[in-house]
Amino acid sequence: MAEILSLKEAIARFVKDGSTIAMEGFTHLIPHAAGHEIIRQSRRNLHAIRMTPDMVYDQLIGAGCVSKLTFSWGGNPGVGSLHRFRDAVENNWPHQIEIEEHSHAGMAARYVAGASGLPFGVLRGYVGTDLVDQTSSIKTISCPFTNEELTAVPAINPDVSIIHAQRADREGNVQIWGLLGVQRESVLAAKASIVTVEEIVDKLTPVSGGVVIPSWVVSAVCLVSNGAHPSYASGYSERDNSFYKSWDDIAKDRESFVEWVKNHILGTTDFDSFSRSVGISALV
Amino acid sequence: MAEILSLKEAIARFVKDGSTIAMEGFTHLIPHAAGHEIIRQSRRNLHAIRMTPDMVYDQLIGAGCVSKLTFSWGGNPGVGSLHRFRDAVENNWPHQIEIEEHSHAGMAARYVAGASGLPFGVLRGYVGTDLVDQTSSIKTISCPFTNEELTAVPAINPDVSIIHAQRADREGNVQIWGLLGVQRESVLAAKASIVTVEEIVDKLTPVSGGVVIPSWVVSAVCLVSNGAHPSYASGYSERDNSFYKSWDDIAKDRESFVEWVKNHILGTTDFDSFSRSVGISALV
Amino acid sequence: MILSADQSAFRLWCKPMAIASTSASTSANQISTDDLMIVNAARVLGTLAAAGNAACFVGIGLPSTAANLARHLYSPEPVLIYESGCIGSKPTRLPLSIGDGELADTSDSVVSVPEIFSYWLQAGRIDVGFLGGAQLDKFGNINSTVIGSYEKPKTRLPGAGGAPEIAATAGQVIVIMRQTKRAFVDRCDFRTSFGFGDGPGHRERLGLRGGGPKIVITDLGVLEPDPQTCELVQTQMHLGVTAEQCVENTGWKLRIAENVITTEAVTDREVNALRELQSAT
Amino acid sequence: MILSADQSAFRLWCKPMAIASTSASTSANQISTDDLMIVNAARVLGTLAAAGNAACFVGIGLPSTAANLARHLYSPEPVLIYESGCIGSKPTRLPLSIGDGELADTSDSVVSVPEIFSYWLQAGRIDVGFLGGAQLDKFGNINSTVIGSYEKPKTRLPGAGGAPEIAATAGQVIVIMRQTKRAFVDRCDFRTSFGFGDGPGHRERLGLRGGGPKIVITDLGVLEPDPQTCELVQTQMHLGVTAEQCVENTGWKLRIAENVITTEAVTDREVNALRELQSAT
Repeated sequence: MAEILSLKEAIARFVKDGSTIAMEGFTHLIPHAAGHEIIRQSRRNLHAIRMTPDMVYDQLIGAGCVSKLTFSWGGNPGVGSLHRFRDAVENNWPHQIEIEEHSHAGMAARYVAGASGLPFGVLRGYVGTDLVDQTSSIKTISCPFTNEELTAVPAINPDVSIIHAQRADREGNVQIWGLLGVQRESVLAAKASIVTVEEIVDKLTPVSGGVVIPSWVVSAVCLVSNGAHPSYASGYSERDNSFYKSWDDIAKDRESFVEWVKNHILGTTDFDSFSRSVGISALV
Repeated sequence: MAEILSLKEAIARFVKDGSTIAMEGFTHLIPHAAGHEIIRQSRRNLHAIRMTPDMVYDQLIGAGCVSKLTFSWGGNPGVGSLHRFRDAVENNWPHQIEIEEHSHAGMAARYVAGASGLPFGVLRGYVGTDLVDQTSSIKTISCPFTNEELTAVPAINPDVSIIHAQRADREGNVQIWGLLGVQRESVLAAKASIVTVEEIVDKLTPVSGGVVIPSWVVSAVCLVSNGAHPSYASGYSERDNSFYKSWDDIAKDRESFVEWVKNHILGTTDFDSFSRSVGISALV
Repeated sequence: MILSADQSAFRLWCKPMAIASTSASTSANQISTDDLMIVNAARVLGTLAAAGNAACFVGIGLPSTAANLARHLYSPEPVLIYESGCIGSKPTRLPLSIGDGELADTSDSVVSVPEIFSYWLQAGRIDVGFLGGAQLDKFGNINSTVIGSYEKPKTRLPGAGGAPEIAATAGQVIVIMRQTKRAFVDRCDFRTSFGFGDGPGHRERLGLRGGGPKIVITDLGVLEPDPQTCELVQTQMHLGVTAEQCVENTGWKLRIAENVITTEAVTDREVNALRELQSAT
Repeated sequence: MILSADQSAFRLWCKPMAIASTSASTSANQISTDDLMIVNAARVLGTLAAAGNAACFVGIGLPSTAANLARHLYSPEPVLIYESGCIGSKPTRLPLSIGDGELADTSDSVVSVPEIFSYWLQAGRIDVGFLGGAQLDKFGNINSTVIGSYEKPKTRLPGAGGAPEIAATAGQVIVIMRQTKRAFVDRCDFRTSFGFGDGPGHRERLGLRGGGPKIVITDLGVLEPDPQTCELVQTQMHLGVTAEQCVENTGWKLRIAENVITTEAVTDREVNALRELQSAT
């Protein structure tokens, strides 16, 4: 059964130096607040997994929390480059990071295998691309019925997966709707999981397109209103596109990035205090 | 795009002698009306696939439409034996049928592979059971990363899949809710598909737990109110448990079965006429 | 070596549920053997739920009734999972089929059949699986496929359904079957669901992840596998049942546990909850 | 052999859309090159939709704008599919991100990301995929991973995303990119998405199921693969663009098709629909 914890307590308990973590959310429901808390607690040597390491992982990488990144697309969507990610890969700043690179289809198959208790997933993928030569976790496999050659990728089973969702009840059952991405799979594939939510309610009423992740497959539920910002939570907030644009300027330069992290993350105590510090309202 | 057709027309056009067909529905939404129409049109030598060949396939088998059955559980749920199925397997009546036997987990993996455009699915299954020796479509496969041995099963890609759903719009988009079983996978795995529906509406309004199967992956939509009877359609009808019980008596005996098919299926023109003939109201 | 009292998992499990025999009513003692099996199964589930391990994969019939009875009797409740895709069902009446609308309407989550088998059962999230069948052998293997040969069966049974993967993967398997010479056989005609196979170490050699059959609940009592030999041994008998009766109704040379116990009498609370559930249906 | 006019798929496709040049307004001729690319892409989609083949896997940016413009201009409409899980999206404004709430809210169906890639893309249900990148080579291969070496890149780009499997599987791929010497290269530094590989027969040898890049829409015109050599050839130039300009802005020895055509002028209807869409955003 999930425990209802503060985000500080949940990160302290489940994310350790050297942990393999996955933080998912596909444009929608990105767990930014949780990312900040990991930086605040100065975790190091994380193997960070995420299909789209956008702003949330740019912050973790730039802050020096990450020693290995597994991903399939690293950019600031609709804006441009991910400067901290690029600086790490191109110039080893703040230190060298190892990368394990896949396609979206491959990452999705890896999470599904992880959630299904299988050691690998099968797909038609990567054929003819140069990714095959750079990534040891892509192999061929033959169909035992047709002898056709397909691609195998290993399951992802993070130590802890972290997602943001709309709400939970007091028993820790999590309700999530809108674009679901690969979040449910990332939670089901993980050894432990943390879910930040907009709201904790007495009773979850059905929502069209909504699914419930039962409490007994979740480790911790943390109330963090607007905790996906500048991403959004359908039914609660809108995407803060201008924040994504402004990130480009903040992250472009090492000094301005370091200053920003110092002032707004290390210098704040939690997400509310972060929000006041950067001047966003708790609810958009 | 799906065409809106009469069930008679849809079966005539898509189900041929020798076709491989799948009719799915897991207790809920079983396409009984479509099964009757196949008997009415005297299709022969069908390879009939279904996880739970309950009453609907008992009728097809007894009526001599089926030369091969692929399945995982053949009984009358909550009642007992499937007498026509047993008579075919035990006594070759009305003729011999070939069987290809799996477990539910294996059949589900086969449909998923079929829907995904993969030639096979992988699961932890069948290990240590005698099914492995009787069914050539169960093989072992090694994980290319861990060398662990797992089980592979070939994809199912029927010539035509037939399901029943709650409703469709006039463009043939199908909306289905409640227990979804393996229906969506069976449609997506098939070369052609027929969906009978309770109702055709101008606009599909969202329903909690509902999904839409878009028109462009469906071949034909047929309006057949109560067409799952004695199974049910959540929101439209209740399961007719007494009909399932009475089937035991009808099917137990060859003569009473033949008589029943003659009177109520071959002797009727469509599902409405069948319903009047057996004395069930169009809507429960 | 015969299973000793201390080795009986069931006895350990049932400790928290132990009740003074004085609280047993006469009416409770007159319940049917089906109901007795249901109450016993519910007790096991209650104990498992108390230990935090009762994500329970349920089939229709006695298992479903037992699981729902446990939900009404014990807190924390077991989590009911049906292969039709229902997770965390809380039906107010007993479902009549595995796809009863009541199950879907009262579930935390309804998922597809492929997902139930991949993300939930195969992934190892199921603590308890209930199984039954036409034949059970001394190593807990179950036959629900054919009596006689596969090619020319004397009786064609329904087949595997979800059973092989439940038997392989669930944390533990509870078998519920009537104990008769015909059903409790030395070796199954067909191995549909793997118990302990040919004996000690066989599950491990095959790499099966679940714990296998831990308890067999019958109309005569309870059997449990001897930890050394994996052979099913009678460890409990219902009130009035004799060891001779158990041996007579078992197709292999059944051993009776050294300190075989008598089933705790059914309590008023249990029988009333069961009657309430049955009358609501 | 240079691609002849008859071999130009684009010209055949565009026939139903051909309009008398007199209907072109002056304002339409003053639209930006981005808008010109969008209108050309929308025309292709309109023709494909008319032929019943326009389940279209769309990325954000020009492709999304083009696909939405085609939805407003043509009937039947293309079906828009976004990798975030939206099937049959009908946004009233242009989405700002691939996970824009507007896309989910206006979709026929929203599915998980694993499902989009398995049941929809991999299964071969996508007729048209749109791709872009940092480099395109003469055989239609695309690089969106690194400039320079992989180990020590000069520029680290975002990476693959959904592109490799779109390139492999979609019925046909439409590339939208600005035509420059730096971007249109003889050989990509990194092959992220497979076009025709090293030339004729390479896709077939690898068993790729999709048709590969059929058309490249640029700010200067349109390139199409020569059916014999698979090499991209300039088959269309926008009004005022010269062959020399195309050659100069291409990093390989570009060939101009024998009967290279001039892009049909943008119509008032097209430009108005585009402006409306853009102003609603």
